[in-house]
Amino acid sequence: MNAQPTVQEVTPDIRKDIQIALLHTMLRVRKFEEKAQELFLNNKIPGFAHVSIGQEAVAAGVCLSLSEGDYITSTHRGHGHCIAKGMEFPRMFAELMGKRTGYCRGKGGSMHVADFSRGVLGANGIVGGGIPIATGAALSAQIQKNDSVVACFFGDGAMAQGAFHESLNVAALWKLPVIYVCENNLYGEWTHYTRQHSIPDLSQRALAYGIPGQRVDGMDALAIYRAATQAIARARGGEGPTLLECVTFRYFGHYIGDPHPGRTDHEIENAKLRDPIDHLRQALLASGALTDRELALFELGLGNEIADAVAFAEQSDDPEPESAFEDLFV
Amino acid sequence: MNAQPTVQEVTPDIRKDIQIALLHTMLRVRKFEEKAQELFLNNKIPGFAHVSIGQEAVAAGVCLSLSEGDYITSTHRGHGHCIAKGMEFPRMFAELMGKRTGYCRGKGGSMHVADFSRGVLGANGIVGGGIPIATGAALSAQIQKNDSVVACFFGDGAMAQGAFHESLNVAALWKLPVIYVCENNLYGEWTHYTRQHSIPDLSQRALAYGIPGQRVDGMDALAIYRAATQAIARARGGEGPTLLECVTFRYFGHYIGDPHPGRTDHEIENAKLRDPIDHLRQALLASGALTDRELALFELGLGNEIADAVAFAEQSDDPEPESAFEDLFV
Amino acid sequence: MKRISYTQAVTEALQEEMRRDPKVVIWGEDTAGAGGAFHMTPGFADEFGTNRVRDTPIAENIIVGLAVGAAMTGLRPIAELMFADFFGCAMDQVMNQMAKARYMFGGQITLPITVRAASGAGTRAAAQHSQSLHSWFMNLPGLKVVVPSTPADVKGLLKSSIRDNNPVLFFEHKALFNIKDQVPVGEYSIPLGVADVKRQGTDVTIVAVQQMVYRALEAAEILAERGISAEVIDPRTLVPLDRETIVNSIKKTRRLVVVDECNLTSGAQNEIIALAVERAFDYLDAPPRRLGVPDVPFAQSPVLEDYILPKSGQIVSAVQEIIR
Amino acid sequence: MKRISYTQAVTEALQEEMRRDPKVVIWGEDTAGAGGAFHMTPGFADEFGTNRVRDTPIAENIIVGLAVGAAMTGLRPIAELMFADFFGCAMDQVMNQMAKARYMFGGQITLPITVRAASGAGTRAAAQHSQSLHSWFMNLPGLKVVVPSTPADVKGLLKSSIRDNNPVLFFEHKALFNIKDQVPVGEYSIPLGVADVKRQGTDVTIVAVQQMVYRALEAAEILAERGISAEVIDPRTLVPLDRETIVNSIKKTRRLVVVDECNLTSGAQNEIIALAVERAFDYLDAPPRRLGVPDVPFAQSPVLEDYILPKSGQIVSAVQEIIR
Ligand SMILES: Cc1ncc(C[n+]2csc(CCOP(=O)(O)OP(=O)(O)O)c2C)c(N)n1
Ligand SMILES: Cc1ncc(C[n+]2csc(CCOP(=O)(O)OP(=O)(O)O)c2C)c(N)n1
Ligand SMILES: [Mg+2]
Ligand SMILES: [Mg+2]
Repeated sequence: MNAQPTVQEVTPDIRKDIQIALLHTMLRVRKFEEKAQELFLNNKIPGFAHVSIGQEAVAAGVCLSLSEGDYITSTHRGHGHCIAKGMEFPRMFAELMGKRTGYCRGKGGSMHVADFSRGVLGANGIVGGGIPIATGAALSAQIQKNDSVVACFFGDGAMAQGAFHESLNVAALWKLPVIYVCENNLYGEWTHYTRQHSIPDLSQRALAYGIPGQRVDGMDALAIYRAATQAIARARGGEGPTLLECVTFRYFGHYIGDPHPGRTDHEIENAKLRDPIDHLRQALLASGALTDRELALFELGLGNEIADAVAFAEQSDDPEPESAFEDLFV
Repeated sequence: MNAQPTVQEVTPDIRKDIQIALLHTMLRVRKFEEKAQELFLNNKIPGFAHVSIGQEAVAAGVCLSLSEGDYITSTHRGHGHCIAKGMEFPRMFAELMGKRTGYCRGKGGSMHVADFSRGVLGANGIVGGGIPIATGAALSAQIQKNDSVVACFFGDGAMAQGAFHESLNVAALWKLPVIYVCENNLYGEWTHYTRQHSIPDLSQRALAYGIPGQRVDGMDALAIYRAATQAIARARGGEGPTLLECVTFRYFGHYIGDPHPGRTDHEIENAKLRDPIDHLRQALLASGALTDRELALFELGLGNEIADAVAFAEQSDDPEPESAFEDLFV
Repeated sequence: MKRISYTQAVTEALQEEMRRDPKVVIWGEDTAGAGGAFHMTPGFADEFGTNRVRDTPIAENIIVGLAVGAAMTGLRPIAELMFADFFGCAMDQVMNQMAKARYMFGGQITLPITVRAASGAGTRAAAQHSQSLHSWFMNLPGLKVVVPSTPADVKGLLKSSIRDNNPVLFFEHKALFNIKDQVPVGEYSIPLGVADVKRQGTDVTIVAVQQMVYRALEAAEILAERGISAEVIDPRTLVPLDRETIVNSIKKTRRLVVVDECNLTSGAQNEIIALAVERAFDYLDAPPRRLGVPDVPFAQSPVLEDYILPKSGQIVSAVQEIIR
Repeated sequence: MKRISYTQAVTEALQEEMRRDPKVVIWGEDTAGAGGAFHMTPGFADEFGTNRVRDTPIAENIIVGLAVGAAMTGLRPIAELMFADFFGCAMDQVMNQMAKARYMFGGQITLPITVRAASGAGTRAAAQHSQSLHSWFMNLPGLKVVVPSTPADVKGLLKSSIRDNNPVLFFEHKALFNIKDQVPVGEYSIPLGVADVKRQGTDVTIVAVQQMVYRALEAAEILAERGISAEVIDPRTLVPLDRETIVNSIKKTRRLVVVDECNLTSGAQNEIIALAVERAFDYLDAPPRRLGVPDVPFAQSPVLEDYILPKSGQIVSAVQEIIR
């Protein structure tokens, strides 16, 4: 990865309003997760939670390429995907806190948040667990001929799971409308991906299935948007799946509170020089597509929205204990 | 596959005695399985059994490339591998018949025959089930630095299992001394492999792991011997695994008695024109490396050996019922 | 009524439901082209098209995973696993996804999935093709578990399973495939959760599942000759379990024998025993007895397989020991 | 004696056995570089080298499969699965290979394998990180199943598990990780198959496992204040199960309560109930009672998780209901 900061030009092939939406989406994700970290460290969020700070370009770039009737499956590090696909802060925070007003009525928490009304088929606590499900949703779209596409998110670590292989083979064989998005943040827990995989370029795994594979700069929302848009068009056109490897970085530890001691400061600082938000912001400001004032207003609104959402979540009640017996069988 | 019969030259790069051993081994497998078919159809063999008639070149070519301290894992269609690795007819037949003198004391049968004293780590009734085990045996050889290599047999169908992917990734990552031998007999049960896999050349799956992959004529024992010898040397030399795809054909149905209605006579007859035994026999006879008389004597001996082995097995007792309680825990 | 086999009953149920509801789809290894490894979906691909009837690669985790994703997005899938033993390869999708998804997500979705698999012993298929795993799945909240013993039950229960909006594991017992019996003509279904009293009796309650129902009925015949009247109850579904019918029978007969093909330790048998002591302890005139497969795998040798499968004679003995 | 934590006990046992026997090897996700996801193998890679201590990719089926192949060829592997829930991903190698290989192959080999995994609830980790699966594995012949509750038991039993020539599943309970207690100094081990009477009593036998042992002991305190003397038995290993100790206790106290974190239907609790009615029916003065997790998955909400985990108050009530 190139650590040199460069000011990006506004990319002419992507509409200005979309570029702004990408920036806004990344900011929404970042601010949500910064708040989630704080709440977790203040013991307001029980259980486990993992943030994707640093990786926002992938969620934004892919989800903004999708249409409303499209689906995603997510992972244990899924807040970004959920928010980028349109899920709302109040019920997100409430779910993380295990409140009854949460998307899953407090049953799921961070690792199992979902909103089927927005096509979010669930975060997943099992590494690789969502890949077969995404593939099934794509099969369903093909059978029902309803034009939906599925974006399946997973980490570099998940690519070692048998579920990855079984899914890609079937999706490629049947030309299912799905795109497989590997968020390669270089580590699975604390182990570098090159010590988990026998090849350094994970997008090459596409060769095993006869589908396109592409390595994308995962810190560049525009590059991801471009690659995803193309892959989704291909999927929707009946040409089958694509594997995108988005090379990115998580600034914090594996889970909230984890220091991830195995990484050097240099490694982290280098990555931050390429911060996806900073870069797109600079480019949009420099080109005049966005003014400082517009941005400040957006951030102000965002801050208020977050504060309101946290207040909503904090004021929400815990679930009724007896609701433990609900929602299993219909 | 090319269906034109051609008389092969004796290949100068493979020693004559080895070529003869390859022929003998293939004949041993063929005759064993022809007898097994007969016994099964006469209700002398309970349960399921699958024969590999037509595929003998793979077992012979690979196993004769191995040394005594090497290991194999096998499949539900494993008689050939077992015999080529040195297992003996009497206890093989006895095991197929469920007799107490069988290799597994009647507990395993055809799908679970094994002989650990000869490095045969078991047939396997689970498609793909042996692949992780072979990989573990290779890890063990690496850890113990004992110079052993493992040959892992599996069918085309098994390559869709997650276990295949998980195994090859680890073996390639750690450069384990194992060779993965796909016997592509074109069908998994009754479904053509091109309707189970998204790419037509399965050896290309090696690309996903950064290891050599080679498609070999699975009807040509010499070609297999050559490829396997090279792959085994590579593995033993610490350079890691190789994937060999041996394209072959099973003349009979999926299991003994199955007519496999989905294949055409033409397809079967075409494959038989390339019979691995016929071809090597003709080449060896034509070149004078083997005489008709030598061959006749070998076949006579083989016939007697089979007859004796069947007699041994038939005369053997069933296991004591109480032995059902033995062999679980040490 | 007409006489059909256990497997024909499967075929009829699948076919009728696929005709009734275009959302019903089916896939598995050799389901389409070959009409199923056990010939239970013959001609389905022709009738319903290869969009709704598919051959999958040999990869059980994706076979179930496809069903989870498809059910979340509007289909009513039937996934075929061939042998129940292959649940081993599919277990993550079964235990961590299919069984839990509705609950984890706070009830946002329904998962109308039927997973079919052949279970049970008696075919000399050895350790990896003979297991009965229903005890596990009873201990995995979120799944219904169906274990039919007769062609009529197969048909009626399979139709209900497919129509059910929850994930259902439907176990077809290999040793019963060729059993033939009367099945009602025309549309009918049997609700999940209703046991069937396969024989009425007053002296002892025998609860038996699938193949063991037949052995229990044989035992009941022998016992009748000896003046003992056995009631044979086939729960038909283990989740939900018809606890009322079983408890009422025990209260009436005051004695219980449970026979099943699960291995004995922590087997499904125990659930019936626990039920009896929980709800009918004071009625019991003798200790409830459990029969099952001793704690070893199945061997291929017929002698060994037969030795460990419960037999009618053992059921008779067990009953006689508690009716002295 | 010295005071160490539950996880330190794991570390010491692993370390001592790796020092003792060069055939002992260990691998799992983050086992080497990071010293284990739960910090139980710190510095192992340095001390024993990355030949014997390895980080694997995230692929549980191969983690177990490697152990099967390695054990067949002379090693004594320890495989780490992190969370017990991930057995779902490894199940084929567990159920169809590891548990059955010695038997299928007629006893030709031994399989000295230990598979370690963290199980149990109480950490707000929700449905996919809280399961207790021991009922399943008790119903899978060929595996030993170890469920330690104290640091001393952890250390002694883990050493025996590693030395055992059979496959052992060793469950470490997440909610007990930070518990500290006295552990003998120097070499010692505890044989598999010997229950521990954690508290002596005369009026009721409470059989409890892992986290529930502590709740049972709390209950016993409360009961003592009310004049009821409870005996608390910790089986420590479920396969083999020390049936004698349990049965003798029941014969003495004439009453039984079983408490475990398995879901109730077909849970491990039932095995103890079945044992009681099988071997001590005539001694029972009251129906044995089982407590466990109701048949739902775990939710993340602390309120919901706590609501379904058995509590000491419920144990007290159960005892009092059968000692009226
Ligand atoms: C089946 C399974 N195995 C292991 C884990 C434990 N675990 C949680 S996250 C994680 C690392 C995943 O790495 P990656 O896929 O790269 O995602 P990232 O955390 O980097 O976003 C592991 C091993 C799990 N949750 N599920
Ligand atoms: C896990 C698993 N799934 C399915 C089966 C059923 N089955 C037995 S053999 C077979 C076909 C295997 O095909 P392939 O790997 O090509 O081997 P071949 O039979 O052609 O030698 C299938 C599906 C099985 N035994 N195990
Ligand atoms: Mg990662
Ligand atoms: Mg094949």
